[in-house]
Amino acid sequence: MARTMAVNYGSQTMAEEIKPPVLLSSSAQKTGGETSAAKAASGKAATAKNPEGPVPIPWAAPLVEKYRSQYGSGLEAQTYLGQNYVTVDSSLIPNFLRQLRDDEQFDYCVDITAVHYPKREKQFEVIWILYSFARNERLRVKVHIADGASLPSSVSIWSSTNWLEREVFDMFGIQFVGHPNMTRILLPEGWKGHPLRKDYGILQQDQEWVQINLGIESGQ
Amino acid sequence: MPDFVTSYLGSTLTPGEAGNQFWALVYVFVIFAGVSLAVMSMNWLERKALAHFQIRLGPMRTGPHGLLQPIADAIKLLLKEDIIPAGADRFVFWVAPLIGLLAAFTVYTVIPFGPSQAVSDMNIGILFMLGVSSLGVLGVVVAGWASNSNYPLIGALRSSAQMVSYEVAMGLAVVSAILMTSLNETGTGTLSMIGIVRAQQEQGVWFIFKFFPLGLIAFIVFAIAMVAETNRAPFDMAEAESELTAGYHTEYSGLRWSLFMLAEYAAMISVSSIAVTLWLGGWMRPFSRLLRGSAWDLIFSLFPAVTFMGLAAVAFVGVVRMPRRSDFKVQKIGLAVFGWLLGFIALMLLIIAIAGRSNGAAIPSTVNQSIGYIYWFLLKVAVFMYLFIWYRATWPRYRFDQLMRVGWKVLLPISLTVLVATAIVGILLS
Amino acid sequence: MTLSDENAANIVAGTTQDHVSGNDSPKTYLDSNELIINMGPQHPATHGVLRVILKLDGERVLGTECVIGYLHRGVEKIAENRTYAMFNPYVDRMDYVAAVSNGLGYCEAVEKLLNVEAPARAKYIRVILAELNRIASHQLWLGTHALDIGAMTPLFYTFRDREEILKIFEKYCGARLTTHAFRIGGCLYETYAGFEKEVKNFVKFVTPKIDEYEALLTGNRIWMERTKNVGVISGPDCIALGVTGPVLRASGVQWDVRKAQPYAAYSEFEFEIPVGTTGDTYDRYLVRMSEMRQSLRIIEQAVNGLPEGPIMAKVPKVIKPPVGEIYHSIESPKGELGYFIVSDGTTQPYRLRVRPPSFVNLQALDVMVRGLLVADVVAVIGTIDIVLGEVDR
Amino acid sequence: MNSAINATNATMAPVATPYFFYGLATLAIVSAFLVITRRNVVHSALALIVTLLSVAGLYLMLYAPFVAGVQIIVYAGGVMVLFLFVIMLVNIDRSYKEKRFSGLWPIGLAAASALFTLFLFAFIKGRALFPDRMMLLPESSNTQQIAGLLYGDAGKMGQYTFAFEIASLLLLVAILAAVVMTKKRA
Repeated sequence: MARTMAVNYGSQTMAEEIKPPVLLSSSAQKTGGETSAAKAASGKAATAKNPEGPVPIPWAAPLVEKYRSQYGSGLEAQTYLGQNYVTVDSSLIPNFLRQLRDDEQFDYCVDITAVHYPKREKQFEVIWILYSFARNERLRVKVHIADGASLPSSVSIWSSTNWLEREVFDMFGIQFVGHPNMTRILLPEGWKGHPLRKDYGILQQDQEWVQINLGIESGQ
Repeated sequence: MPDFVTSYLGSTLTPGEAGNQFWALVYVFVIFAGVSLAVMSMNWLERKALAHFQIRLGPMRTGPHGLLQPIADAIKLLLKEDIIPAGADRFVFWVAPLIGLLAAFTVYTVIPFGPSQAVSDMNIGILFMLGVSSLGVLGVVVAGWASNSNYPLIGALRSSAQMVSYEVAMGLAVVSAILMTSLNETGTGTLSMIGIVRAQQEQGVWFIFKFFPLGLIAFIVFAIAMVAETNRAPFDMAEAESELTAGYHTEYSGLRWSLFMLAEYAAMISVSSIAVTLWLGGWMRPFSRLLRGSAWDLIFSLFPAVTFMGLAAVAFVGVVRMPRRSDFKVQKIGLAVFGWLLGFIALMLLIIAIAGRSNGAAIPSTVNQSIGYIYWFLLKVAVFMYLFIWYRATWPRYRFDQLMRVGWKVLLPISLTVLVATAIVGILLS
Repeated sequence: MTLSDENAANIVAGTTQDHVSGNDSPKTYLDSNELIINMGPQHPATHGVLRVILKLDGERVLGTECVIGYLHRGVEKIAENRTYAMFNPYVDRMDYVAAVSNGLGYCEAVEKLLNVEAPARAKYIRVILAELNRIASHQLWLGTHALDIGAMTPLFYTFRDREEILKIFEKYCGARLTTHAFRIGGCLYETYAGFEKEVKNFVKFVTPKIDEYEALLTGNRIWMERTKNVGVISGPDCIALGVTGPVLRASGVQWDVRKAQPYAAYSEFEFEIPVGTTGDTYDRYLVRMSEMRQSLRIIEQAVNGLPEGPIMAKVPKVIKPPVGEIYHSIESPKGELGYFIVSDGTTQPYRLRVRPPSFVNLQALDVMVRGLLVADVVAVIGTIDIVLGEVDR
Repeated sequence: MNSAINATNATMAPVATPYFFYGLATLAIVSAFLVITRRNVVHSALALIVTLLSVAGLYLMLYAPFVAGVQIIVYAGGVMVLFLFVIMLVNIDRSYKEKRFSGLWPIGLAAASALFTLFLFAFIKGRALFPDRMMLLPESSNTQQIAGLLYGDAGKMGQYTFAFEIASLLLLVAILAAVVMTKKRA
């Protein structure tokens, strides 16, 4: 742990312009240009138009109506493949979640996670996956926030979110304000960077670590 | 034959009593070697028995059916690197296993394997045993402290509290047995181990059946307390491996660790001996009152020979059942030799039993009798040793507070009640 | 040793003050009775590389802090660099004692994203294997849990019987532990000749064995003393902490994904959801024991009603789900195992999130062990039934 | 029983008695000295155990095996274990830092030498009181003698029955007090 601390990756990976996640394929090229079927397919996918599939449609439900009348444009409800989700403005966050728990019986926070879209203006999409025992219904709440922005913690609403928020912080670097112990959970304390960001360079890290700690060229 | 050899063979006193220093020394050596051997075979037996409880085979590779495993283990432990942790108190760390071992072995000076088969018949035998075996806890405590590590410390604290607590219930159960020795014409009891067995002989009943069920209850209390006293499952708090990795001997390795094991098993045998002496008639053969006469004596004196024959038969069955492959040849020969050895011992025992069948004072007769005493004593102890293994295979471990609760709130009141009841019944009946 | 480690105490206090013992005033750290013990990551009873820092008053637990991540392999990051089919074997490595369940959840999630459905026969095979896996997982749990509490023998009994399940797996797909039994769209392998018979035989074989485990433990006084009223957690607490699976059910909440939101072919079978009343370690033990019996019931029904037909749905060779996202969860032996997959229309998931039941359940450890003794910590870690491969991913 | 005792007395008495006595006495003194000089409390405790055990050995040599046994059980096995128990729970490092033999040591030395002088004086003056040879040993065993003193023989009240009972009552009170005190703290 202490050894990795010595390595400073932050400067180039954080500040650099977003690169596509081509870590695997680049390694494949290095080792002799061996292109797998997957690689070829991946390349094609970029040019070919997306396959047709279902698209999210607006979701109309009493719950949605109720909160839309309260929050107005800050709330957008959609359903995709029968799964409902609500995209809300980040300013609504603690209150809306609390209302969902208290008034709508979403008493079980299944998961919190995030997705990184480096090309968007608000890079991160944070998602709460909720479940209501009484309704036997799942609901996802989404929030878009910019890099460096923080969100209020929901530990006081669902205690299950304690470690989940820590994991989101660990993997994406999103701070949750009011969390009792906002530290890394899966990665060691001295780790640099947040691995699930799309701009996180695994290979660079590996090469650097090997050079600094083992004093040889990385075989990767 | 020199006089001092033959004089003892016909004597009815222990060498210590008779002031026979040569025989006292012989006994000390025999006991030391015998206990070490018993611990080694106990090691093998425990592994094998436990394995069969748990649908495994246990050691199978080192010698036929793993018979040489204890020897291999002993060699391994002797050759292992002896690690003393950096933060340890070196002197205390060094001395701790010795304290435990010393306590465990000193106890054997008063264990009566027969009316004259002991190092010494001490006036205060049982008191001495309890006292010296209570010193064993010092070794545990000091070992845990000297390791300078948290798990051993907790293990040591646990076991010291545990051993001190269970000594109380144990002592009271013992007192109720001692009380029973005073039920004679003179009204004086005895603390001597041999005297206690003699008292059972005179009263014609093992104390476990005396004042039924008082003797039985006292015995059960003792039997539970002795498991706790030796830190064995289900009371193996001190070395609860799933909680404290190995308890007080976590930091010990190699020879020192093996000394702890030696002390533990020696203590198991010695507390079993106390139980046998106090409640199960010591060296007396079963039904010594009911089935009397020289014919019965002869039949019972054949038991040791029969036992060894049985063991030899088991070994030969093992030889026959071994696969007929060339790579099993050595094992087969080894087991056969072992079987022949057992058979030879059986034969010798048979000869002695036949030769010594007359109840005279001749040496073969005395030897025959001595073998009978030792045999029955060891057989009873062996039952306890098997029970120790059985407990370990069957029961989960008590939690520490539950263990203390059982000791103080269950066993102690029971043993006190039994003690008072024994006294009352004894007065009423005398 | 005890007190002299003020440095260590302060270090732990610093990291744990708010988290471990929010209700203790800081000055109690200097109290003479406190002992900080580090359990793991190399400890026989932490089931892998879990490290628990215990703050003790004598032997009483004042607070705990779990340090995890020793087995972190970045599964979610790997997923972003693999195609959907290539990632399939990776999920087996999370909860490696219930690999079939992991694979089932993943395949179903991707199928949902692709909007295809596995054929009936494939679904039945999946149910049979997943339930066998549930039994295997519970057996492994039982053996190790009993071992933690000091009963050595059940471990060997359960491993003997688990072996039969692994043999069936091996015959079916060639692997025993990390099976990779299913493919997106159904199953790759048809059942082998005699599969039905072997599974039926297994059901017959294992039913008395479960009684055997119970004979060893259920009525055992020491077992009851060690487990009753130990690690009690109430139903509402479980829900608030997101605890699922047998732990939730033992607290009296009758909730099982198989019933609540049936997947695979579970809606076609008859089975009950065993629930407990007090939510203690003993109840969790009983719940898991009857869950094994219910699993046998399901297996029997599934084998008897195994339909004929194809085992693979029409899935394109190159799996390229449309843009969109899906959350799908199943009832793994440990609890609700969820997959949240975001597709950007390429062959690789844009983001794949695993909702690991062990990880979330482990959070309840602190609530459950406070005020108990060190020996109970071991029992409670065992009863939560965590697999570190899944906690750390 | 009595015959056995007599046999013991007859045969065991002359075996190397003075050597054992001097050996045990030296051991007791040296270890007692170690008790007060060792910096490490656990070492002191261990030395104290050695002292107690050698004193028990001396009792044995005086044909008082019961006293020796009780000495081992109560002091070496019971009290010292509790001592060690307590010592392990407190901070040992602190005892290293603290100054030992604080201010009072001249008084202590004076008291000790006064006691020693007293013993010496008593030994020289009272030489006539101590017979040169071994006292004639009583018929019954040491255990029975103690029982006689405490509880009396054959229906008679023992010499020390009252004192003994008072002492046990005091101990009971002490135990209760200890329980009450610890309860209050918790």
